[in-house]
Amino acid sequence: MPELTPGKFEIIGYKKEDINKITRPAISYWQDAWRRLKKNPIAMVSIAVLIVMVIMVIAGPMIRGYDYVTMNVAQKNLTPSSKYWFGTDNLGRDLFSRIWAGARASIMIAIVATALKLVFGTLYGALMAHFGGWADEVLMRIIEVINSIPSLLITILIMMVLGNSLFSLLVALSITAWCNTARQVRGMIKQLRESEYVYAAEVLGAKPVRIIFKHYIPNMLGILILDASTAIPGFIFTEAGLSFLGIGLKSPAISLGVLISMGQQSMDFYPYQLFFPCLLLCIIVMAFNLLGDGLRDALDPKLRQ
Amino acid sequence: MDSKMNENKHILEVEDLRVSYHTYAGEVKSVRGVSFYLEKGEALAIVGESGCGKSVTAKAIMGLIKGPQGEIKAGSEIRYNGNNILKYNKNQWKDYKGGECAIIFQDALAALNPTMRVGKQIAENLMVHKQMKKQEAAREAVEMLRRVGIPEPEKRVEQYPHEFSGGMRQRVMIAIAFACDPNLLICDEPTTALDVTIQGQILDIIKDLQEKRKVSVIMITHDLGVVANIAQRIAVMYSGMIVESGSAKDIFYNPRHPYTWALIQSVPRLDLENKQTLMSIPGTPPDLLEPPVGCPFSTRCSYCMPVCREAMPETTDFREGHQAACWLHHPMAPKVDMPDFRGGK
Amino acid sequence: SSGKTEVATAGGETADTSGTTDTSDTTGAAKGSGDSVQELNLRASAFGNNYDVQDMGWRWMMAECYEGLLRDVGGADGDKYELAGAESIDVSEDGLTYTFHLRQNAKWSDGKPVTANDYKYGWDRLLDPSKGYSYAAFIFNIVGAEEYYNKKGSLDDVAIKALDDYTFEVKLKVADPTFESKLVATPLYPTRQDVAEAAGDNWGKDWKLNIYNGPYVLSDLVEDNKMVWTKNKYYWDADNVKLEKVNWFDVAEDATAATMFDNGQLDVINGAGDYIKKYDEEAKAGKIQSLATEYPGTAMLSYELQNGGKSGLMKNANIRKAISYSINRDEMVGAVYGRYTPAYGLISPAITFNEKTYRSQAEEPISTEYKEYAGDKTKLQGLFQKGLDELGVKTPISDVTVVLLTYGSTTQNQTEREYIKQSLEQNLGIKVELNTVGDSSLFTSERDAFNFDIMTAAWYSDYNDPLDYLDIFRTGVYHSYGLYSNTDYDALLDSLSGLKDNSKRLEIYQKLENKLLLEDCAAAPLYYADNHFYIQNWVKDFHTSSFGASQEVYHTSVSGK
Amino acid sequence: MGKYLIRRLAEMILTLFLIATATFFLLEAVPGDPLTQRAEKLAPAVKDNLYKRYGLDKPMMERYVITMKGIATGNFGESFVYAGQTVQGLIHDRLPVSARLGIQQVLLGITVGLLLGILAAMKRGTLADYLVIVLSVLMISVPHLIFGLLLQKIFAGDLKWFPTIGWPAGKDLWFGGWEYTVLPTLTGCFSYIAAYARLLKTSMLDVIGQDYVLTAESKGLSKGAIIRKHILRNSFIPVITQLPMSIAMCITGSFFIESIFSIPGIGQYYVTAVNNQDLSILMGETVILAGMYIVVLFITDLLYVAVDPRISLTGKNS
Amino acid sequence: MEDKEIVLSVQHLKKYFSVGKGEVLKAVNDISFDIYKGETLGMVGESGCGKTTCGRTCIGLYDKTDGQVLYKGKDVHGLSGKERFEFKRQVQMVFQDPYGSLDPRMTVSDIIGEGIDIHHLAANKIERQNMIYNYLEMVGLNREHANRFVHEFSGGQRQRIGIARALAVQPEFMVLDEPISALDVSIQAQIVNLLVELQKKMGLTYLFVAHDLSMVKHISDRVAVLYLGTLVELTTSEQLYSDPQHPYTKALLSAIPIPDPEIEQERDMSKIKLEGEVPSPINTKPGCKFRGRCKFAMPVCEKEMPELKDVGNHHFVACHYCENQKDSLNY
Ligand SMILES: Nc1ncnc2c1ncn2[C@@H]1O[C@H](COP(=O)(O)OP(=O)(O)OP(=O)(O)O)[C@@H](O)[C@H]1O
Ligand SMILES: Nc1ncnc2c1ncn2[C@@H]1O[C@H](COP(=O)(O)OP(=O)(O)OP(=O)(O)O)[C@@H](O)[C@H]1O
Ligand SMILES: [Mg+2]
Ligand SMILES: [Mg+2]
Repeated sequence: MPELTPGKFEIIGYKKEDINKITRPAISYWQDAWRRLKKNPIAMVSIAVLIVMVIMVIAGPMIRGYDYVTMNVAQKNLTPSSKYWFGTDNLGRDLFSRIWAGARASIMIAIVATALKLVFGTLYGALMAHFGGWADEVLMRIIEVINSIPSLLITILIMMVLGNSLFSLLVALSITAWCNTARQVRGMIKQLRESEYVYAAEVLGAKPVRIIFKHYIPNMLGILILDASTAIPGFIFTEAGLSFLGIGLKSPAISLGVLISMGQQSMDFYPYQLFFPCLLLCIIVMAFNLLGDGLRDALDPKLRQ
Repeated sequence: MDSKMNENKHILEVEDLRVSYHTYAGEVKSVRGVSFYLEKGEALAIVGESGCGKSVTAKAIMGLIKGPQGEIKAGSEIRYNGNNILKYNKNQWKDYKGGECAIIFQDALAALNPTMRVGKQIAENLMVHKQMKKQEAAREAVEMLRRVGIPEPEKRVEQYPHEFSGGMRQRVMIAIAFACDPNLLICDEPTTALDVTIQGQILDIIKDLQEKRKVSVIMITHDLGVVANIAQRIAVMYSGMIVESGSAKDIFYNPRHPYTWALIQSVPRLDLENKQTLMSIPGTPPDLLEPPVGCPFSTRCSYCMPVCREAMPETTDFREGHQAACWLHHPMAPKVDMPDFRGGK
Repeated sequence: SSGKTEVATAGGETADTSGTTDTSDTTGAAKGSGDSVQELNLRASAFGNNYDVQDMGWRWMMAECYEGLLRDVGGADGDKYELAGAESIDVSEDGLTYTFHLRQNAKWSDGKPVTANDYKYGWDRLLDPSKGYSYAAFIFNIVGAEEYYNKKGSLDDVAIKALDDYTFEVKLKVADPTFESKLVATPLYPTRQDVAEAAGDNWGKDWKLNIYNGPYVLSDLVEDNKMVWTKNKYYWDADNVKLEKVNWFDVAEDATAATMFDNGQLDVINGAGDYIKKYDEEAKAGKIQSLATEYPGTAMLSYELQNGGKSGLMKNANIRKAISYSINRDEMVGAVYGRYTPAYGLISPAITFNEKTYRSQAEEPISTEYKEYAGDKTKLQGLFQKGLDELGVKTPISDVTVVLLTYGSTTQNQTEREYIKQSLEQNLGIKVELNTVGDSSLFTSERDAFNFDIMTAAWYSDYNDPLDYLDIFRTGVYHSYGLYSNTDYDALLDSLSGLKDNSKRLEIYQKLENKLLLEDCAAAPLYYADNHFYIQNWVKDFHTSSFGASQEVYHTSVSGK
Repeated sequence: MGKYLIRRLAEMILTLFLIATATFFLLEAVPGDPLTQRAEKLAPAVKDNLYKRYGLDKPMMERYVITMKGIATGNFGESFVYAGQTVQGLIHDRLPVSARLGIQQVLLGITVGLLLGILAAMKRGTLADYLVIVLSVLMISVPHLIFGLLLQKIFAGDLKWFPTIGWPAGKDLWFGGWEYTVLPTLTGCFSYIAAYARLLKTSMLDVIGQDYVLTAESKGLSKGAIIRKHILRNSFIPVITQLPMSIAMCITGSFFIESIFSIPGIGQYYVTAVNNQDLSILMGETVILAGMYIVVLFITDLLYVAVDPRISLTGKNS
Repeated sequence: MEDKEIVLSVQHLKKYFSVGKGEVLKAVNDISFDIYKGETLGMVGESGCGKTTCGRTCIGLYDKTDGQVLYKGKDVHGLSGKERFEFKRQVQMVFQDPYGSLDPRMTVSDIIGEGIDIHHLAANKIERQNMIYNYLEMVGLNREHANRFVHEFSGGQRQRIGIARALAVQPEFMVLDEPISALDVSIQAQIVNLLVELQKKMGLTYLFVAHDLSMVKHISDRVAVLYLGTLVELTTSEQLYSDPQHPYTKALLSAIPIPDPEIEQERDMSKIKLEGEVPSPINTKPGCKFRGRCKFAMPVCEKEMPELKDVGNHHFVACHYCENQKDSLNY
């Protein structure tokens, strides 16, 4: 309790400048989301893990000084040791280097496929939402058809048509995945189109292009980021699955999927050859998934203060 | 207020209620030391701006503040018939919620389970508190709907909330609330989302049931018209605190807090002249994340004094339970009267 | 049999032959205990889908459920032939007329006798031009056969005759010492005319339409799951067939098979990869029996000889040779497969010639020359450079890229191609581009589109004579791997026709093999196939043969399980 | 309602037609044809015969028309590769096997998944929640094949609790021989458990924040009653949305499960057929699977209506 | 009043929405009125009666179903590209929801600047900046607010940003779609005062939509009362409150609670209590829309939709009962 003096009891009223003052610091949507993300320890751990992963997939294959393709048959199937941290495979290649090289390919494939999916899905979804009516119906039907054909068939056939290459792998991976994005974008735009700020822009005379770039896209980014964060682990996982069917990457290129499927075939004898790539796959998938969960919370408008 | 003395008169006493929400942005001090009481059979209105903590207070009384985000600070007391409900055990809570005390929310559509038949939502309450059998409860539900004036209740119990209009939904909420003859009813802005014509109907039903069943009501609203219609006593809240409380007449005709003054004045009246400048409260309420040190209203108060910025004013008692927390009532303060214009200048 | 579990069987349509022991129809494991259960559990990694003997659809099944004139029986010194459907065989002096006296007590599984007509029908069918059996060439040497097949003659002129019910006679154009070895092959098995004709277009497709004349009857088959043989009670030698039932489980994963074998749910397992090491040790400890045999197959690298491949370089023998010698076969079989024998010749050690294994009589053509180059990068690169110079190609070696066509997705497939790629890259300093396709039909398309320089290939021979290996390189034979064509080679092959003198034949065989591998380097042999069977101790008399059933259970029995 | 059904049926048929068309042309685009392998060793004349027999000598558009006509009459033709096999036989022999496997997987997966989801949602932020998260990610990221082999090794190999391979048939086809189905079902259900646990958790957390849950609480209902009567049903909408995906997932996943446990279902056959470009079988299987998917989609719509009265089949819904 | 210039003339405007299965929702069903330059026309009615739809159709945001909207004599729905662009500058709108009407990903200066950019009203960046500051101050906000994001603002502040955005293109006519109904009482007055002040300063014309009759009366020169897509009464605000004609208007006025306990308690007895709920606007029956809740309903109300008629003194009412009463009074 401060000391009460008569001087403190003079009516001064409010100050005009003060009344509209905002005490909190200026903060943008993204800063706010980031701030909330930062408060989420699991998401932060995931980010840290992913950063380590990124560093490792770049540097990992070099750390031990072993080339991940050159074979050294004399050193085959060695158990983990101080020389070969994760052991060697059946051609005597350092598993530690190979795993990071595999993760590199896996992550890169996943990221590119995600980008493809996002770009195509967004365009497609935007077209559906924009044209509506008849065109929407037709485009929606196409999605339905693609969704009803088992994706495995599409994937294998695409790999057959385009040949077994990285490019066709990417196409095959993203071709069934974009539907979801397209649907989401369509729903989102349909919802945004009815939002008052878009009406406001229209009332101001804004052209469609402006509305798309100034309003639709920034407001969809959250959803797209979320979509990406769940799609990436999905792709890593799907690519791994394709490797089991022998339609993954072409050797000598390796991905985690290739490593796991090769490890599986010797799991009775050299379980570590399966264990390490599996572990890494789990960690990566888990990190992305948990980051996705964190992002969902951080980007959730309901939690905004 | 001596709680023992008022034991039989006061059905509810809230003392130094403090509630915080823990969010990513920090601790939101939603309610910051609220004290009031409610007499048996009385209707108390809590008025105040959006976000001042009215609903949180109501939820606290209803026992709906949940961790891990929500926290009722230690030292808070909510006494129902003299018992501190915050110390209730599971069974006591069960009897209290719905049986002794009921609540009606603002948005009836959101407050009704969209996937459960209306009749069942009412019957559910009856089955918990009156140990009724299913069929018995179902019959009673029809009666409840009839009582709140829903035509063809036999058919209506079989319908889902979305098949009801806004007014009818709110009536269903009232039916649920009254199903087990509570002694205390909390209405959290029950009519804000409704049209004036429907609002009248709802208020009438509440008043009617209140009188017939001698229920004590806490009516939360920011519509002074509704307050004038229904309340015997009023508590004015601002920024998580009660700044003034007293009988309806005290508050409307003899308000003592500058915020109450401003509130009453800013409501346009039908008897005013066209396009007059309305009295308004400038600025916006303080951020409950970082509430100001002194009087929370000081930033917008035309009677603000330096002391207001430094310390929280103490509560001054006027006659018959009329209280206000404002430095203007300090002996050292200059004498200020409530401006005599209403709703405009 | 209430309360018993019925497992993936199609029901009792074929129960007539198997009604007695078929009470417990359980796949998972032979739960039976005690000596009396004469039931064997074996693994198959896939079931065939062709039940037509003339098409040689599914040799390991047919060799046990059907019977031809002769039976191939494996042994320590290679395979021998036993009389089976034939009681005796008369060969005319000139070696042209073969008269088979058939066993009079041989019966089909419906109880009817096996007659000479059944053989005649089967052989005629094989030659029927409208059927287009690819193994028809087996008997082109019969008078009138090739003409009939090529629609230049009629069936009446074909010298295949049923003299009476139990005498079957054929006449050859020229004497052929390999003819007898072909008789064990299923295309020359009998076929019952009435049954085949009743089945019409579905003959060979629906196993339920078949009847059998072998020791066992195929009594149930569920694709991707299980096949059951039961003893054929009409079989002439049924007294010596001890097993009542043979279960074949379709087990895709080696790991699963190993689990089942370790559990006693499988009686025999064909070891692969690291399992060989594991089971060899167990066998040494006496816990199980082991049976390792050669198998008549040779894996090799083929070159695109038609156009010289994508690089155009495969036309040159020195380049081909450099490639061939860059691969350390010893290391490769060890690292990649953990089994097999390094191959420096074409003809597998499983092939017998003149009652002895061919390989014991003929040195492997490239074994000596290979040693000169082995591991010597300068020499190998010199050889390659020599080839480049001969072709007049100016590209430096390090800029040369060759395409290796492979298929398959198992670890073994992958390591194999990586091993080859790296061997070539390390030893020759060239670049190897992999053209990997997922399955064999795509492989065929890629091959026929000549989208390769080198490809992996293998030949598994159809009858027990070196000729079967050497014949595939004859000009115009579709099987010519890489489309090898050499008139001298063809002429040498032709000189074998009618040649009965075994020592001369041996000489020519050696010449052919040398020419092919040493002079022309038309292919680079990698390894000879083999089999590593591991057998539970309670299984007796389990055999293996190269041209009959690889898992020969004719006389097998179970005791002490 | 009748009108609605007719419209749905028409839509389904149209979709199936489009699917069949897409499949046909996709397969056409693949180099080679289903007979390449079989015809490889044949003489040209015989080869022609073979091609003629399967109608592969005709131009593409004609074959397309023939194929479509066949589908319309329910006749997909015989397999190109497995001569004599037909789609009808496939439906008869293999579909029930896969169906049982799929149904068991989905039921078990969804049940356990939902239980875990409820646990995670109710205990949000606790160890149990994190355990469920970790477990579900683990279940998703370890391939089926590895799970299957491990289960097989441990429970069939070492412990001998269950048979290693096999699947009930005959009278046990649908109800019986449970011991055979345990391991395959377990192998397959993991991914469902993971997917549904996560899904239900998210949607329950959504529902828990709703006002009507507060209303229920204010009625004095017990926690269990609130979950059962108010939260669950309202959380089911996203779960239902996932159902058709599960059917799609079922097919890919079952390939490995069927091959590990020697189960004669359609999954194995499907992959083989794709690799063989076995047009008729593929067409049949695809149309069947897509049909199933569409039917499940339809059932899903019915379920929506059953779960959420706000949604109506015929009218526009929110 | 005839001498006043008509800014916006709405003639028999209809706006139907199809809501699936061939059902139509007649949100605006044959409405006619004029708005004069410099005036404020208030529009009241219960939630869902078509106020927003009417406002949006008037400025061409929605296509009309039938009828005509003339802005300065030109058909709003038939403007050419250039005319339309200019129209969009002259006519602006302030939205009901201060939370939903501002793009959450934009800063205040971008929001206010959007109109300036679209219509190229600023020569350069500095001028644009100054204009934005200018408008911010005009609506009572500070310059410092320019770089903030909307979620940091309270409802009243947001609504002021919304007004500044509309003002930024220097419009002549503004549709205010319930600009205050989402706000607190204490803040409502701020906005209303601001709007009145701006109107005086800039000579704006308003169509002020609200459901709060007391506020509407306060700000409007004339008031139009809507019921279920139809206009039931239109007159000056004084007249409406002193002499309401339509039974619905009467009920509406009496239902407004007065913030004075004594008056309110007294009034409680005499209030006109409307029975029943507002019927659904989907597939409405012919005749007067209000008849179901009207105690004066007559047989004719079942059959004919009453037309909006002048009962004297530019007081328009659409009611058979009032018509008859006047008739009997006149004769
Ligand atoms: N679940 C919650 N999490 C975080 N903060 C909350 C939560 N509930 C309420 N608050 C905060 O507590 C303060 C008081 O909220 P409350 O709902 O009591 O306001 P109110 O007076 O009822 O307003 P209104 O008139 O808008 O209903 C607000 O600042 C609000 O943001
Ligand atoms: N885009 C639309 N599609 C279908 N129906 C609509 C649409 N917009 C409005 N409506 C319907 O038209 C009617 C009039 O709606 P409108 O928004 O104009 O009412 P309002 O008077 O502004 O109500 P409020 O006071 O709630 O804002 C309502 O029944 C509404 O449901
Ligand atoms: Mg509230
Ligand atoms: Mg509106």
